[in-house]
Amino acid sequence: MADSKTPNLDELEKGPWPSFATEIKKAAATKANAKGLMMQLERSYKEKRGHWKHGGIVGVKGYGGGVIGRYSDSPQENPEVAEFHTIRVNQPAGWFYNTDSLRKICDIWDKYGSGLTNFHGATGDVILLGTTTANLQPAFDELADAGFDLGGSGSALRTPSCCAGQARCEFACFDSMALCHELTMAFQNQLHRPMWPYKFKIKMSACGNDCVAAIGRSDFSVIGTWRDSLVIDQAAVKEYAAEGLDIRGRVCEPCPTKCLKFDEKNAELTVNAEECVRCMHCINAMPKAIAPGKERGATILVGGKAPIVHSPLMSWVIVPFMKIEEPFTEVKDLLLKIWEWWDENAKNRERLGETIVRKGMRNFLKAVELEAKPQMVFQPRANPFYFWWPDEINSSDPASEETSND
Amino acid sequence: MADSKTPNLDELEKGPWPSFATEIKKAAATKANAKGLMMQLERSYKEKRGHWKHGGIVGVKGYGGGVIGRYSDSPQENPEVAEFHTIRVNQPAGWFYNTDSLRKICDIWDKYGSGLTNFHGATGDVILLGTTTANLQPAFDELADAGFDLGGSGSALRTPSCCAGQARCEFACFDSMALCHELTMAFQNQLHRPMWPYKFKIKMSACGNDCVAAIGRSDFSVIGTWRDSLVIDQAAVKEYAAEGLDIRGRVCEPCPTKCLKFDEKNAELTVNAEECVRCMHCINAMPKAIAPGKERGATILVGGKAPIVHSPLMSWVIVPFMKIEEPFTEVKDLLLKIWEWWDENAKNRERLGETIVRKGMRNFLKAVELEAKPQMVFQPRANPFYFWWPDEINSSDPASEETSND
Amino acid sequence: MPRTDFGPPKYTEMLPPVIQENYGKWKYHEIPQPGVLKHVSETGAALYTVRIGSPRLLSIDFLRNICDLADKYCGGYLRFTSRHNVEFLLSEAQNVDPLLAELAAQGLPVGGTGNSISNIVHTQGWVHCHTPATDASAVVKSVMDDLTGYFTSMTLPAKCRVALACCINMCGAVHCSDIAIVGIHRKPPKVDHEMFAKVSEIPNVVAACPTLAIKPNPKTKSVDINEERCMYCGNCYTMSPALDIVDPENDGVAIFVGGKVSNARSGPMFSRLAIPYLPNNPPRWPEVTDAVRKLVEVWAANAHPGERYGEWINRIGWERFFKLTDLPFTDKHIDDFTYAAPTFRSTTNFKF
Amino acid sequence: MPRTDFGPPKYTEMLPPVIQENYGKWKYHEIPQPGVLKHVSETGAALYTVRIGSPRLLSIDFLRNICDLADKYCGGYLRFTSRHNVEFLLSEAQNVDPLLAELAAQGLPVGGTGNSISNIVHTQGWVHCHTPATDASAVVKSVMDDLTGYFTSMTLPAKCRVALACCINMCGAVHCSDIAIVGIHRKPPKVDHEMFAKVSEIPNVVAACPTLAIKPNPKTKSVDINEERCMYCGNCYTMSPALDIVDPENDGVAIFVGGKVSNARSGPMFSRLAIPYLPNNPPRWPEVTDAVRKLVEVWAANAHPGERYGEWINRIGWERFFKLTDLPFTDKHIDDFTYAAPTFRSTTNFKF
Ligand code: SRM
Ligand code: SRM
Ligand code: SRM
Ligand code: SRM
Ligand code: SF4
Ligand code: SF4
Ligand code: SF4
Ligand code: SF4
Ligand code: SF4
Ligand code: SF4
Ligand code: SF4
Ligand code: SF4
Repeated sequence: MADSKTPNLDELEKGPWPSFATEIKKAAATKANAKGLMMQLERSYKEKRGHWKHGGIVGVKGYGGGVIGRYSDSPQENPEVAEFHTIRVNQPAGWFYNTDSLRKICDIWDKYGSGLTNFHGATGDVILLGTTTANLQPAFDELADAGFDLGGSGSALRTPSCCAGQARCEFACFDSMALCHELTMAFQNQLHRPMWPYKFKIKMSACGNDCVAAIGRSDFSVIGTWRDSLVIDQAAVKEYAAEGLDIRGRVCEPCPTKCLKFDEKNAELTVNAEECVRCMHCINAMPKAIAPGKERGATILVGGKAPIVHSPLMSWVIVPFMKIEEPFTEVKDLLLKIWEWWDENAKNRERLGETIVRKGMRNFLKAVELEAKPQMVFQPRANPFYFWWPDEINSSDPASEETSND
Repeated sequence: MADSKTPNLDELEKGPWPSFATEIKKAAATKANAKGLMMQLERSYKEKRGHWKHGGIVGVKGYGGGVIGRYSDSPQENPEVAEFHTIRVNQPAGWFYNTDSLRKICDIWDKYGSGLTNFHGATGDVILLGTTTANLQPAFDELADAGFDLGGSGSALRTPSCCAGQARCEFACFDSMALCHELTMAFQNQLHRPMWPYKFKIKMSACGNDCVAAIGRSDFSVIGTWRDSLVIDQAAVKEYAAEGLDIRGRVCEPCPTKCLKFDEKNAELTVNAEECVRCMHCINAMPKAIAPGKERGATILVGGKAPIVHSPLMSWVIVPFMKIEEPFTEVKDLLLKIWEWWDENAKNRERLGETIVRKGMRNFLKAVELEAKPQMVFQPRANPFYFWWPDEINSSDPASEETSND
Repeated sequence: MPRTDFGPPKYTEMLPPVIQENYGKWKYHEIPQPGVLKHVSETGAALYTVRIGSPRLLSIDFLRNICDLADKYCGGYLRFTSRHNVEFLLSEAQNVDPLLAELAAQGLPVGGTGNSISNIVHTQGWVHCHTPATDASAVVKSVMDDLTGYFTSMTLPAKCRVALACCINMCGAVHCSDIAIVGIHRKPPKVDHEMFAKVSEIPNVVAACPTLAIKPNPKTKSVDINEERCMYCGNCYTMSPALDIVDPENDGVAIFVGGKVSNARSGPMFSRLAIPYLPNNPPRWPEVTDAVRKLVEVWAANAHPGERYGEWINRIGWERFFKLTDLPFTDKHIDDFTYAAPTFRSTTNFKF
Repeated sequence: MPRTDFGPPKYTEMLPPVIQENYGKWKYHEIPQPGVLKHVSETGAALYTVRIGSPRLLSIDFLRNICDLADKYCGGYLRFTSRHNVEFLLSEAQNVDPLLAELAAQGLPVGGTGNSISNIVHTQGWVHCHTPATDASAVVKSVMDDLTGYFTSMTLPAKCRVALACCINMCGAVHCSDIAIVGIHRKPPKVDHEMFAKVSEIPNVVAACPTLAIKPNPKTKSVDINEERCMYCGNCYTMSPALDIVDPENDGVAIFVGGKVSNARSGPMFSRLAIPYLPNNPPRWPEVTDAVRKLVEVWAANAHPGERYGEWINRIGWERFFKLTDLPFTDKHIDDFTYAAPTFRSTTNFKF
C-alpha cells in the first residue's frame, strides 16, 4: 500500500461499515470517469477542499430540470470528470423495486454513466452520479423506455416522497404511497418545469411517527392521524402485562397528556380519548394492543425547511384533519391554491414558510380559504399588534361580528 | 341625581370597590383644577375619548425630568385643566412611610396641586397629579424641604423599586431595600438628567417570587436566590403532615425538577439540591419548614420590557449568581459597563434588551466582560449562523483554543 | 444653585420599630384570614399586616384618613404594596380586630392575600394620558366591583393577577399578567399635514413605525401612511400629535391571559391574546366585566389547586382553553409579529 | 416531441405478492432480532424484513449483488428505507436465516431497527457538490465504523438519528436530528472582482445575504463584503462562483444535538449547537468520531428508557448537558439570529 495513489481512500476501505470508497474503486475499475472521481476525491482529502465548480444549466429535451450540472474545477488534472453531471430519477413511491427495474437502471448507468449512484438522494430520488452532457439525452431516453422519468430540481416541485405506509405498516392512517404517486402524476408539469420563486417539497408519512421526516423538511407535509378514539385490545394488554411490560411506567407515564389509566389489578388500560393528542407513543409501545382509531385521515402542515436563510422552520398545522381518499381532490385543490398565492407573493428564493411568516398567516389563510383554528398554534400571540380587515371596522357598529361576545 | 352634571362619574361611585370617582369628587369640592378634571373626564365618558394633548417640556430648576407636562385639548371648555402636569416623586424604598412624611406630601399637594395623587405609579413613584407650570418649582422646593426628591422620566434612569424584602419577608435572599436605596443614591445624575437613547429601569425582588414583577418590566433585574441547598426543618415538616397537608401531591408533585422526595412513613422530606432550580414553590407551600439556602445572593437579568416596538421581552440571565453586599460595588460597576455599551450602541428609543438582541449577546458580553454560561439560555441556537472573533481564526492552527476538544 | 439630587428619604426612617428590630430576621408567615398577614421573627416578635384595597387614584383626604388609622393602630407607620394596596403594619395583636372593624365601617375592603385576586395594576387613561384607547380607572373600578368577592376571600386555585393598560404601550406589567386588559385602536392615524409640517420631524416619525408603514411626503412636508401595513400601535402618535389615532367608534379593549412573572414552579410567561376586541362602553364597560368574570370562573372551575392561569392553559392546551371559554378563535390570534414562527403548532399533537 | 411527464413507475408493480395481498391489512409487528422485522397481517400472513446498512453511494455492482440476493430469497423484490438502508422483503420465514448468513459472509451489517443508531442520512460532500465545507461520505464512513455496534444492536434508550450535511444548506433533515454533523466555513468569502463582473448579477447577490453584509461596488462592477457582518453562510457563493468561501485551514464541522421529527410523546424539535467547531482531518476525522461517540455514550448512560436525545436534555436542562458532556459553552452557543430572544433564559430557574 505504501505507494498506492489513493492512500486516503484505501484507509477509508477499512472498518466494519460498508465502504463508499470500495464502491468508487469498484466503479473505477471499469469506468474512466469513476476513476477520475476517485483521483480528484483523493486530492480533496489531501488538500481538505472540494474540487467542483458551480454547475451550468444542462438538461434533456422537454424538461427544465432533473439534472444537476457539475464540472471539475481542475479539468487539466482530472479531465475524466471535466463534466460529471447528476441525473435525478423519480423513485417509485415508497422506494420499493422489483429487481428487473433495478437491473435496468444499472444497465443504463453502466452504459452512459460512471456506474455510481445514490440510493437515494436526501429528497428521495434515485441519483445517477456522473455523466457527460452528451450522454444525458441518450441515458434519459433509455430510462424512459425502462419506465423511469426524471425527478425535480431547481425552482420547481421536488420529487414527492412517502413512508411505506399501508404497504408494510400497521400504523398507517392513510395510503401514503397512493397519495404520493397520485400527486406526482398530477403535478408532472410543476415537477419538471421550474417556474416558481423557489423549490417546493411535498412529503407524506402515514402516521405521527413521520418516518420520512416530512415535518422538518417539506413545504407541504401530510401526516396521518385519526379523529376518534384509539382502539385498545384488552386481551392483548393482558398479554403484554403478563410478559412483564411495565405498562404504567413505560406506557402511561410518558403519555404527554396523561390520559391513559392502567388498572393494575384487572390489567385493563383505558384512554380518555378527548384528551389524547394522538402522539403514537402508546401505540408504538404496545403495537399488538393499541391501534389508531377508525376515522382516519391526516393533518396537513406547511412551511418546513432547512436553516438558510432566516432560520430553520418546522412545518405547522394548517388543516387539523382531512380525510385522505382517492382521487385526493381536496389535497390537490389545496396545493393549487397554495401555489397560486405563494407564486404571487413570494420573493425570489423564498420558501413557502418564509413567505407565510413575512405576509402573516391571516393573509395566507384568507387566500387558501381556510379558517383560523387554535390547532394552528401552540399559543396565541403575546403582542397587541394585529390587523383588522376593512369590513370588520365601521363607524356605526364598533363590535365586529367575528369578535363581539354578546 | 337626574340633573347631575356628572351622571357617569356618579354611576362610578357605586359598588363595593373604593371609588376613584369619589376621590376626584372629594378633591373637586375644594380645588378648581380637580373640578376641571372631573368635568373633562365626564365628557370623556360621554364621548369615549381622552382630552389631553401631548405634553410640552416643563420642569424644575436643575432637573431634566421628573415632571410630565400635560395640557387639555380643549382649554376653552375646561380652563382649570389647561395645564395639569404631574410630578413624579421618588418613593422611599419598599413604599414604607411614617405618617409625618405622608402628611407633609398631602399638605404640599393641598397647597400647590389638585389634591389628587397616585400611590403609586406603575414604576413606583409617588404621582402628584395635576398642577400648573407656575406651581412646579414652589411645590418642588417644599417637597425638597420635606425630604422628597424627584423621580425619573424621559430617556433617563427611572426610579428603581424593590419588594419589601428583609423588612417584612422571610424569603429575602438579599437586602432589596438597601440595594434599591443605594443604587438610587449612587445614580442621581442618571436619574434626573435624561442623556441616554431611552429609558432604563431597575427593579429588585429579594427572591424568585419576584413581588415587584422585575423580570417582566425592567432593563436590569436583581432577583434573590441561593447557591447551596435549601434548608429543611424536619420537625416542621412533620407538623405540616400532621395538619393534613398533602406534601407529596401539593409540594413534591409540582416541583419542576421532581427533586423533592417525601417519605410518608417517617414524614421526612429530602431534596436533591443539585437538581433544585430554586423556584420557591416548596418554600412558598411550607414556609415554616423550608427556607432558602445559606449562601444567598441574586441572579442578574437584563432586557425586560413592554411589547412596543418589536415584541415584549422578559429579562434574561446574564449573571447566574452574585453576592449582593454593601456597598454593592459589583452591581454598580456592572451597571456602569452596561450603560456605556448601551449608550454607545443603541439606536434612538431602543431599550437595552432590544439593543442586545440586535447586536447579539456575544458583543454585549464582551463589552461588559462577562463569560458565556449555559444558564443564560434555555437552549443553544438552532442555526449554524455564528461568528468567529478574528483571534479565533488563523491560517496555521485551525482549532481555536476555546473550542478544541483534545 | 437649588438643592438637587439628594434622593428619596432613607427607608430606615420609615420603618416601625418592630421591623427595625427584626429586619432580616423574619422566620415564617401565616395568613390568619384574608387580608391579614402574620410574620414571625426569630426573636419571637410578630408583625401583623392588614391590607386594604385602594383605588390608587387617591385624594389627600384618603391619605390623611389612612394616616389617622396608622397613627391610631400602628404607631404611625404604613406602607403601600407593589400592587398599590395599602398595608397597615401592626406590632400589637390586639389592635388587629379594632382596625378591621373600623375599616369595615369605612367600607374599605380587606384582602388581596393568598389565592385571591388582588388589586388591578393600572394606568392613567382619560384621567391623565394623551394616548389612551380606553379609560383606566373606570374599567378597573367596574371590574373590581364585580370581583371584590375574590379580593376578600382566598378560594381560587392560585393568585390571579389582573392588570390594565389603556394603550399598547402597556405601562405596568400587563404583558405578563394572568388577565390583562389592554386598550387598542383599530384604525390607522389620520395625518394632519398642516400641523405635521409645523410640529414634527419626519425622520423620527418614519423611524418610529415598526411596520415601515410611514413614508415621507416631501410635497406636504409631512408623511403618508400605508394603511394596509398599519397595525394601529400609535407609536407614531407618541412622536407626533399630528397623527391622531383616537377613534371613539373603533377604539376599545383586548384581553390577554396566562401571563405571570413569578418563578414559582414554572418560569415567567407572557399574556396571550384571548379576546381581540370589546367596545368601550362607559361608564361601566359591561362587556369587559362580563368577559373577565367568565375568564376567572372558567379557570377557577377547571384548574388544579395551585395552578396559575397560564399553567392551567399549558396543561390543557390553548385549543381546550378556547373550547372551555367558548371564545372564538380568529386570524388575529395567530401571531404575525417578530417571534411568530415559534408559536406555530409544529406537531400533529393537539386536541380536537 | 420526446415522451415526457409520464412519471415514475407505479409502485404497485414493485410490491411482492405478500404485500399486494395484505396491503392496508397489517395488524402488528415484532422485531425478532436487530435488523429483522416481522409484520403480521389480519389474514395471518407474515412479512419478514431484513435490513442492511448501506453506504448509499453505490456502484452498480452493489446494486446487482442485492438484486441477486433478492431474487434468491425474496422473489425478486426489495426496497430502500428513508434512511437509505436496503430492506429485503421475505414472505418465507425459512429464508431469513440463510439470507442473514449470506449477508454476514459478505460483511453487510444487519440492523438499524428499534433502539439503535441507523444509517447516517447524508449528502454529497467532496464527491459531487460545489459548496461543501467538509466531506460527507468519509466522515459518515468513519463515524459509522465507530458506531456499527449500535447499528447491529438495540440497547440504546431510544432511537438515535445521526445526520450529516456538508454545508449549512443542510440538505437532509439535519436540522432536526438527534446528532447532526454540519460542515461550516469560518471566514468571509474572498471576492474575485474580475470574475464577478463577468458572471454575476449584483442585485441577486446583494439580496442573498441574510445579514446585509454585501454592498454593491459600482467601481469594480462587483460587490464588497463587510467582514464584520458576515457569518460565513455561503448563500452568496451559491449565487456567484466569484465569492469563493472555501478555506481548508478554517473549514470544519459543527455538531448539533437534540433534534427529532417524530411526534411520539413530544413534538418535533430542532437540533441545537453542542460543538461549534472541529477541524477537517481527513481521511478519518478522528475529532469528529470521538465527539460523536462521547455524545452517544453520555446520553446512553444518563437518559431514561425511551427518552430521545432532546427529550433527555429537556428533562435535565442544557446547563446539565454541558456539564455531563464536559463541553465548553461559548458565546457561539447563544443565538443571535432571527428567533434569538425566545431562547434566552428568562427565569431564575436553572441549575448551577
Ligand atoms: C443531492 C442532494 C443531497 C444528497 O446527497 O442527497 C442535494 C444536493 C444539493 N442541494 Fe439540497 N440536496 C438534497 C436534498 C435536500 C434536502 C432534503 C430534502 O429534500 O428532503 C434539503 C433540506 C430540506 C429543505 O429543502 O429545506 C436541502 C436543502 C438545500 C438548500 C437549502 C434550501 C432552503 O431553502 O433551506 C440548498 C440551497 C439552494 O437551494 O440554493 C440546497 C442546494 C443543493 C445543491 C443543488 C447545491 C447548490 O447550492 O446548488 C446540491 C447539489 C449537489 C450535487 O452536486 O449533486 N439544498 N436539500 C439532495 C437531493 C437528492 C434528491 O433529489 O433526492
Ligand atoms: C404614570 C405611568 C402609568 C401609571 O399610571 O402608573 C406611565 C405613564 C406613561 N407612560 Fe409608561 N407609565 C408608567 C409606567 C410604565 C411601565 C411600568 C414600569 O415602569 O414598571 C411600563 C412597562 C415597562 C417598560 O418600561 O417596558 C411603561 C411603558 C411605557 C412605554 C413603552 C416603553 C417600551 O419601551 O416598551 C411608553 C412609550 C414611550 O416611552 O414612548 C410609555 C409612555 C408613557 C407616557 C409618558 C406616555 C407617552 O407616550 O409620553 C405616560 C404618561 C402618562 C401621564 O400623562 O401621566 N410607558 N410605563 C407609570 C409611571 C409612574 C411612575 O413613575 O411610577
Ligand atoms: C406585599 C407584596 C410585596 C411588596 O413589596 O409590595 C407581596 C408580598 C408577599 N408575597 Fe408576593 N407580594 C406582592 C406582589 C407580588 C407580585 C407582583 C405583582 O403582583 O405585580 C408577584 C408576582 C405575580 C406574578 O407572578 O404574576 C408576587 C408573587 C408571589 C408569589 C408567587 C405566586 C405564584 O405561585 O406564582 C408568592 C408565593 C405564594 O404566595 O405562595 C408570594 C408571596 C408573598 C408573601 C407571602 C411573602 C412573605 O412571606 O411575606 C407576601 C404576602 C403575600 C400575599 O399577599 O399573600 N408572592 N407577589 C406585594 C403585594 C401586592 C398586592 O397588594 O397584592
Ligand atoms: C423503514 C422506515 C420507513 C420507510 O418507509 O423507509 C421506518 C419503519 C418503521 N418505523 Fe420509523 N421508519 C423509518 C424512518 C423513520 C424516521 C425518519 C428518519 O429517521 O429520518 C423517523 C423519525 C425520526 C425522528 O424522530 O427523528 C422514524 C420514527 C419512528 C418512530 C418514532 C420513534 C420515537 O420514539 O421518536 C417509530 C415508533 C417506534 O419505533 O417506537 C417508528 C416505527 C417504525 C416501524 C416500527 C413502523 C412499523 O410498524 O412498520 C417500522 C420499523 C421501525 C424500526 O426500524 O424499528 N418510526 N422512523 C424508515 C427506516 C429508516 C432506517 O433505515 O432506519
Ligand atoms: S410514518 Fe407511521 S405509517 Fe408510515 S412507516 Fe412510519 S410508523 Fe408506519
Ligand atoms: S397516543 Fe399519545 S396522547 Fe394518545 S393516549 Fe397514547 S400516549 Fe397518550
Ligand atoms: S420577592 Fe420574595 S423576598 Fe421579596 S417580598 Fe416577595 S416573597 Fe418576599
Ligand atoms: S425550590 Fe422548586 S425546584 Fe427546588 S426543591 Fe423546591 S419546588 Fe423543587
Ligand atoms: S398605557 Fe398608554 S395611555 Fe395608558 S398611561 Fe401608559 S402610555 Fe398612557
Ligand atoms: S400607528 Fe403604528 S403601525 Fe400605524 S403608522 Fe403609526 S407607528 Fe406605524
Ligand atoms: S449540504 Fe451543502 S455542500 Fe452538501 S450537498 Fe447540500 S448544498 Fe451541497
Ligand atoms: S457568506 Fe453569507 S453572510 Fe457572508 S457575505 Fe455571503 S451571504 Fe453574506
